[in-house]
Amino acid sequence: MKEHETVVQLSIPADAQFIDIARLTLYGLAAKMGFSYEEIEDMKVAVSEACNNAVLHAYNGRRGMIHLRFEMSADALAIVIKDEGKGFDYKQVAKQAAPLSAKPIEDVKIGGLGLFLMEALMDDVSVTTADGTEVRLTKFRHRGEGEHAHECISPSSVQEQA
Amino acid sequence: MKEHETVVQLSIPADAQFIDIARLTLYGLAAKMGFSYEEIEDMKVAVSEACNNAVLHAYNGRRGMIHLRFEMSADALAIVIKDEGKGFDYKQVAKQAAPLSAKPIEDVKIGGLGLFLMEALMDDVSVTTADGTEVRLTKFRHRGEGEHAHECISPSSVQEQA
Amino acid sequence: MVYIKGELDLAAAEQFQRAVEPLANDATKLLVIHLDELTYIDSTGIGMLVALLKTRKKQGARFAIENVPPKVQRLFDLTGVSYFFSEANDTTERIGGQS
Amino acid sequence: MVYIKGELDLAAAEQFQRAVEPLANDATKLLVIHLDELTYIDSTGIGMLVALLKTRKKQGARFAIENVPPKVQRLFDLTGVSYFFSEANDTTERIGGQS
Ligand SMILES: Nc1ncnc2c1ncn2[C@@H]1O[C@H](COP(=O)(O)OP(=O)(O)O)[C@@H](O)[C@H]1O
Ligand SMILES: Nc1ncnc2c1ncn2[C@@H]1O[C@H](COP(=O)(O)OP(=O)(O)O)[C@@H](O)[C@H]1O
Repeated sequence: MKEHETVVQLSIPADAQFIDIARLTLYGLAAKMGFSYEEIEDMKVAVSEACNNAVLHAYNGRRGMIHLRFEMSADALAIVIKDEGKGFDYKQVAKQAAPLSAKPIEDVKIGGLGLFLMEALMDDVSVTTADGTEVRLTKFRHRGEGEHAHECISPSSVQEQA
Repeated sequence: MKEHETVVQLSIPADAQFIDIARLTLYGLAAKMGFSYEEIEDMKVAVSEACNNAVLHAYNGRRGMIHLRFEMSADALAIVIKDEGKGFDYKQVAKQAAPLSAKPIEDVKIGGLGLFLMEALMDDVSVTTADGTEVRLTKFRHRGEGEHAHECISPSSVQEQA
Repeated sequence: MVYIKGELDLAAAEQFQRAVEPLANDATKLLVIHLDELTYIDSTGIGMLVALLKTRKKQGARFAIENVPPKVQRLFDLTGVSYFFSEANDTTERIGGQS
Repeated sequence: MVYIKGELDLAAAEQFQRAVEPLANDATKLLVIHLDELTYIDSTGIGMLVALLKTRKKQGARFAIENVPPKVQRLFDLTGVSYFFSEANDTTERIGGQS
């Protein structure tokens, strides 16, 4: 853990039903950090794609968990999505991460958009597949100043009227 | 972990700023389980009271974490809120957990309502102070049938109109 | 008049104190707290309101809490503070406070 | 016409398939998917819509996707599916589908 970094961790079953819980937590933290609506929506999709993959590919139908780690620092939010599943050949797969091309619809293969979307929606994506799969997604804050993550919002507001 | 139990875990810094994240997660899970609006509001307050105590009393101003564990079973949601702080004499304190009595406002002492509210708002409260403090809050589902936690909601709905 | 919007919890405590303190200490004016848009309160927030009431009472200043949402009222009732708040509201009305 | 409300994600996939399949297989009727109230979609949902389009195309049946919220449109554009969806909508209009 780096200096000046605040960490929140969330573990959910590798079950499609719980991915929205990951989105809720992400939303709460990213809003607190002052990310824009669009940035938050982008991160929601990217994080969900990583979770979808853990649900679909990691455990071959066995039960397992997805561990999310939200690292908040002055200049970025990094989300690490980890499973303890079978892993995969990331280098090989990453080469194929691309949007659908304009060929006849009959020839379009569905799937393979997950990693592409993570790349497209985040500022940085890195994947480690040593012991299960660990996807690290980073979004930088485009604000310039190095202020603290906490200072920017308070959830409540008091309004006076004389 | 008991059979037929689904577990979600959340760790947040022991900092007031993050207690709303605990409420968000609680909301998402309790709604999924089919708890009513009122039941969810009650649980939100109870869980927040336990978190407030960890923030205010556990770490004497040092940094620390709060670990939440949501145990979903067919008949109940249990939330365990744990800190690794200094602990306290629960038996002693529990005796004083009571609402404010109708004495002159000048004599009313503020504080000491947290444990009382947890007791009042949840079906069961148990506290262990062996290694830090662990508060276990339980809300039963008043539905009778022993159906599975997952079956009751899907976050999406598709509506047809011919 | 003060409108409290959002969550009155531990995280909001400091901001609340800062905003309300100057008003609380002005005993010449009626202080009315409106809770219509309060989405969340717990013992921390209730404690802050009770403290405010004590401050006002000590000064003999008028104070009222209005438009309490049902779920907030429920917590006021449970914790026993409704008694003090409704007493304060009554007193305020008796000495002629208008909201 | 089908209105999709809420989140079209992995958790909703089964429910979506179950609801839409009978309609998808009825080639005689125009199938219009309305997305006004879609609050979330990701590659799973996009995949389901593309699969639906393929099914309809194979049958020579009419299909259109309408009222796409901006954030959903953005993902359609990014992933390259907008091309197929707008083509389908055009064809549907040409052969006289009314929404
Ligand atoms: N967490 C994971 N565990 C195992 N394999 C994975 C994981 N994530 C991705 N993969 C592999 O990478 C491939 C590409 O993933 P992705 O681009 O998200 O597309 P899709 O999931 O639609 O196939 C998957 O098909 C799968 O084989
Ligand atoms: N997690 C905790 N760690 C240490 N002490 C605690 C903890 N929770 C409660 N306590 C002790 O129990 C007392 C009563 O708690 P509570 O009923 O919530 O009221 P309050 O927090 O307003 O004092 C606290 O004042 C504190 O001394």
